[in-house]
Amino acid sequence: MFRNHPTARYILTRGGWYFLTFLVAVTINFFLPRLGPSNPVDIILAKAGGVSDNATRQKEESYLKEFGLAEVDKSGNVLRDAKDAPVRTSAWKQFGNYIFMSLKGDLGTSFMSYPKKVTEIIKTAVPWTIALQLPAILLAWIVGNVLGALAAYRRGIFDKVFFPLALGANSIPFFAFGMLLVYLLGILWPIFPAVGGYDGGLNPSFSLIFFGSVMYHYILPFMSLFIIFTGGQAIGMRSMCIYELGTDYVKYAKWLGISESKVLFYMFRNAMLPQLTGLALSLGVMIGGALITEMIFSYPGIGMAVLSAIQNNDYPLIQGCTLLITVSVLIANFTVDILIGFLDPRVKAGRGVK
Amino acid sequence: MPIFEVDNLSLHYLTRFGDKIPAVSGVSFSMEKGEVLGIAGESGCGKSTLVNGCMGLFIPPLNPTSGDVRVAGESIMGRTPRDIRKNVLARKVAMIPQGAFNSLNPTRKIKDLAADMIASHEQGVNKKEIYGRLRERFILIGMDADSVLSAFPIQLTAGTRQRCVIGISTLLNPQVVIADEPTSALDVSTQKSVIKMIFDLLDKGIFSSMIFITHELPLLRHVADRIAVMYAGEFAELGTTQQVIFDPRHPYTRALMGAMLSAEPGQKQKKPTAIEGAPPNLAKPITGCRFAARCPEARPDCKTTTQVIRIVGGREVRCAYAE
Amino acid sequence: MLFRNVFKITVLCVLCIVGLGCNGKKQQAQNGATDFPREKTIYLGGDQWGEPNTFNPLCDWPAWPVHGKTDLLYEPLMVFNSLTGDMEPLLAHSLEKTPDVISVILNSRAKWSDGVPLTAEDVVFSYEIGKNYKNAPMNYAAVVDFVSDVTVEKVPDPLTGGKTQAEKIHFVVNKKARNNPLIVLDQLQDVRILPKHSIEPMLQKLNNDFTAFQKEKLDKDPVVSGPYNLDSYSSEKIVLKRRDDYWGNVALRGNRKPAPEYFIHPIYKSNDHFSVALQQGNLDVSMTYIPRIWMKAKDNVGTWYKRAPYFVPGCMPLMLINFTRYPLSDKNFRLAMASAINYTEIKDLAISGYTPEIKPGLIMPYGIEKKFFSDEDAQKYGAHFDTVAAKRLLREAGFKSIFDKDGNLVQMTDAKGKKVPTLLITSPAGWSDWEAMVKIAVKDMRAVGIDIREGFVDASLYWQALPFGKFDLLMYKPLPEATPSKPWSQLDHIMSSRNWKPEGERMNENQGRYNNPKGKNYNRAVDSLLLAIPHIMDDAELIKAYRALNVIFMQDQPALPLAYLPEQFYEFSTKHWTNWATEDNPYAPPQPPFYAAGIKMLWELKRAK
Amino acid sequence: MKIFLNLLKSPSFLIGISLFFLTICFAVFFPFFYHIDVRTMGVPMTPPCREHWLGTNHLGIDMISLLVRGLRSSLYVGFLAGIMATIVGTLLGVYAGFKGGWQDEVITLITNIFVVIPQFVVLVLISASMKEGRSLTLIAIIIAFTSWTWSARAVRAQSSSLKSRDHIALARVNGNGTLKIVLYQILPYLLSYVFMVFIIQTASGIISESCISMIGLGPYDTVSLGTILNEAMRNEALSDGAWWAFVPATVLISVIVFAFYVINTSMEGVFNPRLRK
Repeated sequence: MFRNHPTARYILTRGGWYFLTFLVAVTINFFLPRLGPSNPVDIILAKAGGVSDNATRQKEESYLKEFGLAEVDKSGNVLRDAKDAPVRTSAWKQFGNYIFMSLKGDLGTSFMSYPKKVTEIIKTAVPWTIALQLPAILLAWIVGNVLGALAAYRRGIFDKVFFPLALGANSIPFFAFGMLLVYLLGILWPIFPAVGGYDGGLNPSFSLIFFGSVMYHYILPFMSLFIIFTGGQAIGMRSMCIYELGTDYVKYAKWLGISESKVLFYMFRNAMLPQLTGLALSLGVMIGGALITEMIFSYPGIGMAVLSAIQNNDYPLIQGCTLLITVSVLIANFTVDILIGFLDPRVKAGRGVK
Repeated sequence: MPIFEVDNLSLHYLTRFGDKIPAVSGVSFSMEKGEVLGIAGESGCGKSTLVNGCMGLFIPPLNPTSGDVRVAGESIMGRTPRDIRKNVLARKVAMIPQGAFNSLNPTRKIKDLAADMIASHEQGVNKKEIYGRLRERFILIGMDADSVLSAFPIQLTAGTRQRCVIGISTLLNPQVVIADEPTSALDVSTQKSVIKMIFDLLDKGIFSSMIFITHELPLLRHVADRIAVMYAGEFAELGTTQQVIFDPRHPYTRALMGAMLSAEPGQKQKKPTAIEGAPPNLAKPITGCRFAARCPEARPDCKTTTQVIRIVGGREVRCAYAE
Repeated sequence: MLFRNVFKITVLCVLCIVGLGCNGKKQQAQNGATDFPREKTIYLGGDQWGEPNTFNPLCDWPAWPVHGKTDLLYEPLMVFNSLTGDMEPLLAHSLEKTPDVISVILNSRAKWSDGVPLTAEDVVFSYEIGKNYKNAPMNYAAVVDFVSDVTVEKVPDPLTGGKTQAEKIHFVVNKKARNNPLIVLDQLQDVRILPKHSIEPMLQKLNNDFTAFQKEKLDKDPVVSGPYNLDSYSSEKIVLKRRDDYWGNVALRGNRKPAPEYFIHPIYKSNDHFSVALQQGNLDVSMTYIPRIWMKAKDNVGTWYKRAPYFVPGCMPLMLINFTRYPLSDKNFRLAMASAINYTEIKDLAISGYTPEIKPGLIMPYGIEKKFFSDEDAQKYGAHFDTVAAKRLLREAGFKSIFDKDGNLVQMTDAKGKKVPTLLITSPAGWSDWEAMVKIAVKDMRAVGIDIREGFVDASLYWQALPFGKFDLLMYKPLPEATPSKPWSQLDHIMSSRNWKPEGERMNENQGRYNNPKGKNYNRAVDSLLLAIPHIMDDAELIKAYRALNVIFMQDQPALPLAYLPEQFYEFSTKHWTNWATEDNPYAPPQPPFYAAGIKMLWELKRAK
Repeated sequence: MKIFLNLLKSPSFLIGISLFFLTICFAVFFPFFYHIDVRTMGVPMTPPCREHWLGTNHLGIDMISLLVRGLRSSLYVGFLAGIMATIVGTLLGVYAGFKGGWQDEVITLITNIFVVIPQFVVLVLISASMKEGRSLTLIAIIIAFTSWTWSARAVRAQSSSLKSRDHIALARVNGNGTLKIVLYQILPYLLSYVFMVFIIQTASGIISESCISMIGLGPYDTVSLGTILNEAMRNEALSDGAWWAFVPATVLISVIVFAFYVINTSMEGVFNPRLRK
């Protein structure tokens, strides 16, 4: 099939492959949180506290039903076993429902902020996270690559100074760097706000003032991510380029007396391609780090949603967020794959084969 | 007046730890118009280094120690890298590297690579006329220009790639072309056609003389007018093809001939089995004959007395006892 | 050259971001225009974590300010003053209590935000939600067990000197169920009165499916009776706006409005963000535990007392002990634990010395409980920090401890020479002060040879361990709020074996399974006292009863009280608002300015110069 | 052998290795002349002074003592994770790369899948589900589980390129068994490479540990650099300006990781001649 449309076939095969990965991810996503011993309803009830016992029993049943954690008979009452404990729904059955619902775009109801829908929570959180991370990652990627390439090509003093710096930046954990920034620029010498995504006295709106305030609060978190990402990217690019510089085609280009800038460009372009893949792959790690940064700066976004959800075994929310992250990373990888396919003639040619 | 002269050229590498490793020492030869000089020797004997030296291309850590290189009488030594790049490379001395598989930028179309090359030697040439020139040259050298030029290397066969390399390298009609194992990594039939092509170009006068480098002495039999046998950075023997192939005087050349005849083709990377031991480590200072350690006919004093070039039977030999 | 340009552009972008940021700062500095002018806004923190989920008072844990401990939107009949111990009027006044009936008179001027008068109908409706619907939130559902009937009669209104009629409401104590008038008093401030005329129709529209109704968020200007109403909310903050037509301004507050027009609760991610905000003046009141408060004095952050202990004791964090597990069932062992712990260190290190020394027993020698506390009992029966005594007790009980050469406990064996299993202390996540208490307690107990360790800190584990008694020891804070029923409710919560169940079955109180009724050494006195106290009206009798109970507690040590903590932390910043209630100016109790008698403060606050 | 001498000649390698040993010495030898005690509590958040060179934390526990303990456990986690990830990765990678065929297909598929699934997600999910008894070792295992794929990919690429080399072809012709070839022909060539992979894995292991500790999923009932940071964060070291509670830990983590990276790059420089200047 598609024998005469190599491109289409390429895209299809990649797509299929990513779908497989997606399924695996979803499965992990569902079962891992359930390895733990915990039962959310008990937690909810314990937190609700209270002095009336039959009220507690009523609640237990209604929540078990609500979250589909217990078997229900025809008349809609929770089944109870000999010891009068409710009969729990099997994990597989829950998994089935979960898949079915998520395909319908319903990620369920959060246990902890019942009756709020997970999708609701994520919807409000995601824009912040994207606004924080996308620029940081992309800009850092470009800046890092260019600097790395220069370091590799120029060598000499620039390299000697720049490379250790990049390496150093790369060795500081995201959040630790964030903490330092908060302490130095937010508290010790408070020129930037230490917490929050915008001024407390504002409501989100499209006013200039709000935008300004957002930007003002944006600097520290952005920098804390940007600088470290840049370091990491630069290092990768540097060694990539050094490798490219050693290749035959660069030698030949030099023998041909092709101008330096041209050779530099060759090297840069070819080193860029693996870097692109590298970016897509390391996205998962980056996002992870960035989420913790959100926590440090008390910055709105899914970072905190995930973390508090974990604290409270809020399965639906955990899964919602992790699923979101996974999917976005998968999509990123997929796009990069396709992109590479068009940018790199080697892959393009390889397409027809296998 | 010789078109290309190398005068007692010595080169060394500067290691990152600051010590010099002599790679080529005291090499001299000169070439007339239309002449083909073959240089043979096992891998690591300094051929490739010599090549860079001949082009005045000193990329660190390679540095000139002494000597001079002249193209049509004018020296190319001691020039700025930029000058070398613009006026020597590909114009006076061009290079046809080995392993055509990788020497073309995989993400650049043939024509673009060539265009880049021309553009970086000549000011104010527009793409259109460049492509024009390319087409006619490629047709001239007998290639299906249109399909090849607008292809990526990966889409071409090894043979075609090597032809492209040759085509590009000779675009600016250089005086001297250095072909470093131009046919390695090619199957026998392709080898023949590629060699043929190179000589066509020579006959067409697109370039006027050629240095042909290989480690297969026998291969030179058909291509070279004169042959230099290189060992451990020195010329061991330099004479006409007749002399070197059929009547070698230097023990190394003899051994090499023996080895090559016994060695089956295809096993290129293999060292001459007939010769015991390995070439000396150039990083350490060497006294006496560099081949002495492996020489079947070594005399006691070979290890101590440094060998100089002698004229024996009408060719240069670096051996005190050759006659 | 292509990528050079790209590079330039990128660098520009980065610079832009920084530039814009600083510019944004300037803008705000120049035209300090905000949606909520700082001088009209009070910022309060620490009572709402995570995402605001719903503002439906009939949900189990709606967001601030609708959840159980706020009187800004929906108001209770009366509020408790933790300082004086009185019930103060809010929607109702003139409280009368007998062991059988509690009655109040409804304030005839009370109105809903939509102008409809707030009548006894609403009260009856609110009190009978538990009876009429399944799965009502606890404070409504619990009514059933304590109030058998709510009756209304018209009486002359004392406020108008009898010129007009007012509705007197009688809450008949439910003799068949818990038969406990004290809790009925609590419910006067626990049960927020809801607008029948707006909620009942909604319920009917959903044909009385209560669970469906609980999905309604009620966040679009709900019908309320309180001084504020919901303005807007997001995952970063909740904003309330003052209701200038609040009935209480005239009826209760001498025709004044609350000082702040806006009431904002920012939602930060962790404790320290609140204290940063507080010390930077972005927050006016915080309900969070802020260690080393004295370091913040310079940033004009204040507390009830100017100097140590800074706060008024209000509740008692303690360790529940699981009586169904050996060796915790051994009395001497428990007493040894009690006297092994260095309470002073806990006070000074874990809670920054925020309350006075703790005294033995479950009754605090402070506030309303003071009169029930007897120092001589405490001296006589109470366990104090005394390692020698602790070691002796252990020895007498036949426990032996083996230490390694550098004094670390290896293990402990009992009288039969069997190894005593290592005990674990379960504690909830995210409360650094509690974790510190546990650390110290563990250190001390190990020092006297008790093999005990901190359990893994995790909220979900904690909340499951608690009701089912799946723990050795467990950090717990019984009923922190100041209520009329204290200290009875506290004692009852720890000691009552009213519905004692074995480990693994749910218990809502006495989760340590103390005093098993079917056990051989069941102490009948405990339960009978607990049953009697709510009905004793004579103070002398009451004191006797309480002392007796407290003595039993000290002798049996069913739990290990570790320290006193404030009822609710209440730190304020005088940067933007002044005249907070403090020791020197105690016009309101040390309660947050949105809860119970603390709400008075809103009318007294002054803008800082 | 000579190559290792070159290593010793390369300055960056020396810097890296000395930094590394410096930290090690801090963990191992510092206790000999500084009284390490993570039990006694004193005045909370004391600034650095004579008896507490780096002050105390929120419980008045000596910071240096905590740092020494923390460094030890962090290194332990890092190395354990690194070793496990490298061994598993290398074995699978070499096997797949050399054996080829369907085994290769399968292993590659698995690794690719796990490389694409965000590491952070798996990390969080696992550590969140492992409630009780979350020891240092368990943390290390979790980290290894999420990171072995990287080494597997890298090694596979290398070994499959080696496969075509003559001497291995020769060994094959001589009819040596796969295992024998892998052990005697392939691994030696990969050794330097594998070692570099190991270094990187260890470094990232240390960082991962601090990350999960930071979000409160770290090891329990023990001190690690990550937990120190977490505690500092949760006990308001920042707002109190108690820099000593978190800066030293940050520095320590960064220094170790930096050291590892430097060592790695210098080795690259020596083992991979192309990178040589």
